[in-house]
Amino acid sequence: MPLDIEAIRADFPILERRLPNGKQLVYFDNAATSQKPKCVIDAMSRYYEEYNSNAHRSIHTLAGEATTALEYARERIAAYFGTSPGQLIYTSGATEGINLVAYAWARENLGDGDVIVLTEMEHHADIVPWQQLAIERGVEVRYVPINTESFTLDMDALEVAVVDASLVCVVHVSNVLGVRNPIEDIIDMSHAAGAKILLDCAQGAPHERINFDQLGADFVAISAHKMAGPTGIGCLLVKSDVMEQMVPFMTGGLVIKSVSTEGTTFQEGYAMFETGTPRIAEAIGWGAAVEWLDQFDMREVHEHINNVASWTAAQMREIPGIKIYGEPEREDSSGAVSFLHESIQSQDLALLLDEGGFAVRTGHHCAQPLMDALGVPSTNRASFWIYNTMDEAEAFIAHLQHVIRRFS
Amino acid sequence: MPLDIEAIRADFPILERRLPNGKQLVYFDNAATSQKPKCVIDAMSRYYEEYNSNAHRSIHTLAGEATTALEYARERIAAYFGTSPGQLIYTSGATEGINLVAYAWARENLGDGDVIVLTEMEHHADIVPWQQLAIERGVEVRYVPINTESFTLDMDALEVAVVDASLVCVVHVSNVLGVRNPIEDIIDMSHAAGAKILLDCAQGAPHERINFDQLGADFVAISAHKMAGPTGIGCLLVKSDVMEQMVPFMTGGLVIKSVSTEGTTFQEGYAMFETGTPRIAEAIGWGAAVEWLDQFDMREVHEHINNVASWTAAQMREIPGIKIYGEPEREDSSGAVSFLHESIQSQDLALLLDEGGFAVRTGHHCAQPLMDALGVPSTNRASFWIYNTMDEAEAFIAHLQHVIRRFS
Amino acid sequence: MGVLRTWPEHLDPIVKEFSECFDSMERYELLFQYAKRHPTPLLPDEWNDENQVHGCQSRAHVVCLVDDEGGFVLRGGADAQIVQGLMTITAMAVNGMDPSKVAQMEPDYADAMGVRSALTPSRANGFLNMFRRICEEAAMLV
Amino acid sequence: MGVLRTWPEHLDPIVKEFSECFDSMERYELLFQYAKRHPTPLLPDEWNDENQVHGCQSRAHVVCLVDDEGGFVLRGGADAQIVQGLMTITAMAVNGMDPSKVAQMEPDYADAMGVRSALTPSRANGFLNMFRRICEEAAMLV
Ligand SMILES: Cc1ncc(COP(=O)(O)O)c(C=O)c1O
Ligand SMILES: Cc1ncc(COP(=O)(O)O)c(C=O)c1O
Repeated sequence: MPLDIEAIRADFPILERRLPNGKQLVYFDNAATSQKPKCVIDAMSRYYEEYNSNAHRSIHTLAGEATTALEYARERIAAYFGTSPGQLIYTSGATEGINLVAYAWARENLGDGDVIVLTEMEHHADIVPWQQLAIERGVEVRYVPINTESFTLDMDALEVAVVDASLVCVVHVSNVLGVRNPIEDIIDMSHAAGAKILLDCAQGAPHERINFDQLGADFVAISAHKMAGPTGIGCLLVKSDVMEQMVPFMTGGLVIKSVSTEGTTFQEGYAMFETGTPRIAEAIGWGAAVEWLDQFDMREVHEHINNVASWTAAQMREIPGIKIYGEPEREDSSGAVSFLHESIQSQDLALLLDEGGFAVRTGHHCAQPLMDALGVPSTNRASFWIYNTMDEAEAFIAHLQHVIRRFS
Repeated sequence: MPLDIEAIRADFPILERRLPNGKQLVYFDNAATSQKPKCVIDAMSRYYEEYNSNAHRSIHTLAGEATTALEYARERIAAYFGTSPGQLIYTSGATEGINLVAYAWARENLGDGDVIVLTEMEHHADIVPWQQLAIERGVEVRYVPINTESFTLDMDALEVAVVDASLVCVVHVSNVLGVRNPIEDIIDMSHAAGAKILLDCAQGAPHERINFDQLGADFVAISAHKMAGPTGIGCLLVKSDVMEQMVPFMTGGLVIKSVSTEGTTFQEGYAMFETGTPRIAEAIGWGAAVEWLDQFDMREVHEHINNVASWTAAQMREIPGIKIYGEPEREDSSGAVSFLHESIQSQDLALLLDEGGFAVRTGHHCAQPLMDALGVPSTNRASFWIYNTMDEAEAFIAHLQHVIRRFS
Repeated sequence: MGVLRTWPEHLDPIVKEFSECFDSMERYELLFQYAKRHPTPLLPDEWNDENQVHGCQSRAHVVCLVDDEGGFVLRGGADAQIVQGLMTITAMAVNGMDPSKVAQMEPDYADAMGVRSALTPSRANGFLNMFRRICEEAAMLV
Repeated sequence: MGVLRTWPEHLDPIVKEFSECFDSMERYELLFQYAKRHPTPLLPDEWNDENQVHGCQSRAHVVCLVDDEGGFVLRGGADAQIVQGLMTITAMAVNGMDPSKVAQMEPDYADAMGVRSALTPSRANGFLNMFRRICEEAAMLV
C-alpha cells in the first residue's frame, strides 16, 4: 500500500499555516526540526491535563499513571530502535548524548596516546566535545576527509585512520549533504581495529529504521525533535558491555541507590545516567511519535522523500547558476538538498524564498569543517520529510526560478 | 484583593480529575511537581501547531517566530527572577543546574584544600555532585547539622563551617521539612568568608519571589516543573563576574563562535553553556507559567499556602500517634507537612490516603542524610500550593482520622 | 477467573474472600489481617541485605528454600502491612509446591483478588518485584 | 509616520519610495538596487575581523568616523545585498550628521519603509545588530 501523503498531512496542524504575507507555508527545513503530528501534541497535553505527576517517586494513583506512561514510552522507543529499554539513556538530544559519551565513557577510558577518529562531515555536536577532550586528556583527534567530487567519505583514508583508533565517531547521515555513510562497513572496520564506534544518528533516525542490536554500534545518539517528537528529549543507546565501562556523569536524585554523608552508591545500568525529575511529558510525546511513525514502512517513507528530493535536485541542476552540494539523486540520500546560487547570496536567497512561503535553512549548518572542505561559508538547504509533496517541490522550483530571474 | 482560589482552580484542568475509584483528586504532592494551568499547556501546543521551528538557526518566518518567542521567554523568566537575560542559563532542571556549577565552575576553580559546605537538609541533587567532586578533585565536603528539635539549621555550626570555605551550597526551602533557611544571612556569611554561594531554590521559587540581583547569591538553581512550568526545563542563574570564571561544559552547536579542525572559539556569557537544539516548547511554556504567576502577589500566595498547611498541621498534632517533622505553623514555612504515624507504616498510609483521592508523597524524598538525622527511613508528606483549599485540607484530616481508626 | 489461572485450588477461598470485598479499603483491611498470619515468617536474622527485594519503597525480604519433602517454602517479611499481607497469601499459595511449578506462576491471583491494579510496579510498592524474585529463586531451586 | 521619527528629512523620499512598493518582493528589489549605490563604501582592507558586526549570518562590516567638518561618516559593506541595501540607506541618513544625533537614532525608518518586520534580530540577518553597532560607535565619537 503506497503512502497516503494527504492523510499524513492531515495529521499535522501546522501544515495548514499561512504566513503573515498570506502565503501558504511550505516547510522544507525538516533537517533542522520536523513538524509534530496532532497525536504527539495531544499526548503531552493529555499528560498535563489528566495525570501530571512526578514519576518514580510517589505511590499515589497519578504518580502510578505517570510512571507507567513513562516506562511504556521507554519500552516503545527502545523497541522502535530495535533494542531493550535497559540500553536507552534519555538525554536532551543528540548533542547531550554525545557529550554523555565524552564525559561518562571517554574521560574514564581514554587518555594520552588514544586516538579518536572523526570525519570532516561531522556536525559540531560530534566535533567540539572531542576537541575539548583532546585539550583535557591529550587524546589525538583525527579527521577523515571527504571527496569533494562525490561528496562522500574517503573510505580509504578512513580505513587507514581507524587502525590505531580507540573511538570512531561518524555521522550516519550528513545534515548538509544528505549523504548516508556506509555505517555497517564503518562499524566493522572500527571493531576490527579494536575501536568503539559512536554513530550520530540525529539525521539518520528520521529516515530509516535503526536496529541497534543488529547494527552492533557501541553508541548511537538520537534527537526526538527531528523525528516527529518534541523538543528537549533524545537518547543515547549503549551496548550493555560498554555501559558497564561508564561512570556516573550528572548526579543527584534517582541515579542513586543510597546516599549518606559518607558517600553514595549508584544505580546500575541506564538508571545511573538519568538524574533529576525525568522529562516526563517529553518522553510520553516521543513515545507517541514513534508509535505514529511505526504505522509506516520506513523504506517507503524513505523512497517518497528521496523521490521528492531527487526530482527537486534534478530540476535545480537545470537552473543556470545553481550548484548543488551533495548527490540527492542517490538512492540512499536522505532528502537534504544543499545549494548555492552564484550571484544571489545565500541569506538574500533565503529571505526571497521565505517571501514565497518556503522555509529553507541557510548558514553553516553547525558543520564549519565541512564548509571549509567545500570551500564555501554557507549553503541554502531544502530538506524534505514524510509530509512534503511533489506539488510543493514544483511550487518551490517555480518560485526559485522567479526569484533568480528577478534578482540575479 | 484576596486571592480568588476558585478562579485559580478553574485554570487547572487536572483539578477536575476523578480517580478510577470515583474519588475526586486532591493533589497534595506539590513539592514533587506542581500542576500546570491551561495557559501553559496551550502555549506549548500552540507552538507545535502554529510555529514549531528550530530557533537561532534559520531566517525563515517560522524560525523568526520561534526565536522571538524563545527570547521573549528568556526575558520574561529572567525578569521574574529579578535579573537580566544574560545571567540565565537554561538547564533541564535544578539538578542539572547544580551539576553545571560542579562541572563548569567548581572543577575549574576548586581542588585540594578547598572546602565545600553543605547542610544535612540538602536534596541529593545538592549532595551527590559534590561528593563526586570530592572524589575527583580532593575537595573537602562538610555538612552543617540540623537541630532536630526546631528542625532548623544549626546556624552556629554553619558560621564555624564557612570560615575557610570556598563554596557554600544551601537549600533555600527544604523539600521535606518546609523550613525556609535564612538565606540572606547565609549569603552574607559566605561572602564575608570569601566563599561563593549556591542556593538550591527548587522549592523556594514556587513559594516566594526570588530577586536574584538583589539577593546577591552567586548561583541559583531552579526547576520549572515545580512552579507551574513544564518538565524538562529549569535554569541556573549566575552572577556575571562568576560566569566569567566558568568554562564550557557540554559542547556542540550554538555554544561556538567558530569551529575548525584546528579548534573552537566559544561564545561568551550564557550562550557558552546552552548547546544543541534549545528546549523551545519548554521555554515557551515556562515563560507562560511565570506570566501566569506574575498576576499574583507571591506574599499573598505564600500566606494562603501557609494558612492551609498550618491548619492541617495543627489538626494533625491533635491526632494521637501522628508526629510531624518540621514546623509548618511557622510564618515562613512553605507548605510541606512531613509526618509519620506510629503504627501505620508510611507506604501503607500513602495507599490508604490514595484510596480517598489524596495524593501525598512517601519515601526518603531524595534527602537520605536528612532522614538519617531525623532517625527515620521515610516520611509521608502532604505539600500544598496555590490552588489547594481549606475544604481539601478538612477532607484530608477527616479521611486520615478514618484511616487511623480503621487500620491502627 | 477464566481458564488461565496459575494459582493452586486451595487459594480459591481466599481469592473469593477478597473479590467479594465492598471496596479497596475493605480489601486493605483484610490484607492487614493476613499480614499477621504469615505461615512461614522470616527469621529475625534473615532481615539482611542479601534477602532484600530491590525496587521496593518499603523494606521487603524473602527467603526461598525447599523442605525435606521437596516442597517449596517461602519465608517473607515486610515493614508495610499491605506487602506483608500479600506475602502471606503468596506463601499460602506456594508453600509445599514443586519449585518448578512456582517458577511458572503468574501473579494472577492478585488480579482475581482485585488488588493488583493498586500494586503495579510503577506504584513502587514492590509486590511485583517480590513476586518476580520468588519465581527466579524457585527456578534456581529446581 | 507619527511624530516620533528620528530619521532626517532628506530620507523622506526614500522612505516613501519603499512604503509605496506593491509587496516585499518589490521592496527587496529596491534594496538590491540601493545596495549598489553606497555613498561611502568600505575600503577593501576594511573587511577585517575588527570591523565585523557580530550576530549576523551574513558577513557585515562597518567603519564609523568623523570627517573634517565633524560630520559622521558610515562606511559599510555586507555580502548580503539586502543588508547592504539597508546599509546604503542608513549611510544616506547619517552621513554628515552630528555623531551625538546618530547615537540617538532609532531604526524607525526601516519600519516606515516596511522592511523591519522581515529583519528582526531573531531572523539573524544582522540589520539591527549593525544598527546598534553604529549607534554605539557614534556615541564613542561624540
Ligand atoms: C530541594 C530540591 N532540590 C532539587 C530538586 C531537584 O529538582 P529536579 O528534579 O527538578 O532537578 C528537588 C526536587 O525534587 C528539590 O526538592
Ligand atoms: C547530524 C547532526 N548531529 C547532531 C545534531 C544535534 O542535534 P540536537 O541539536 O538535537 O542535539 C544535529 C542537529 O542539528 C545534526 O543534524
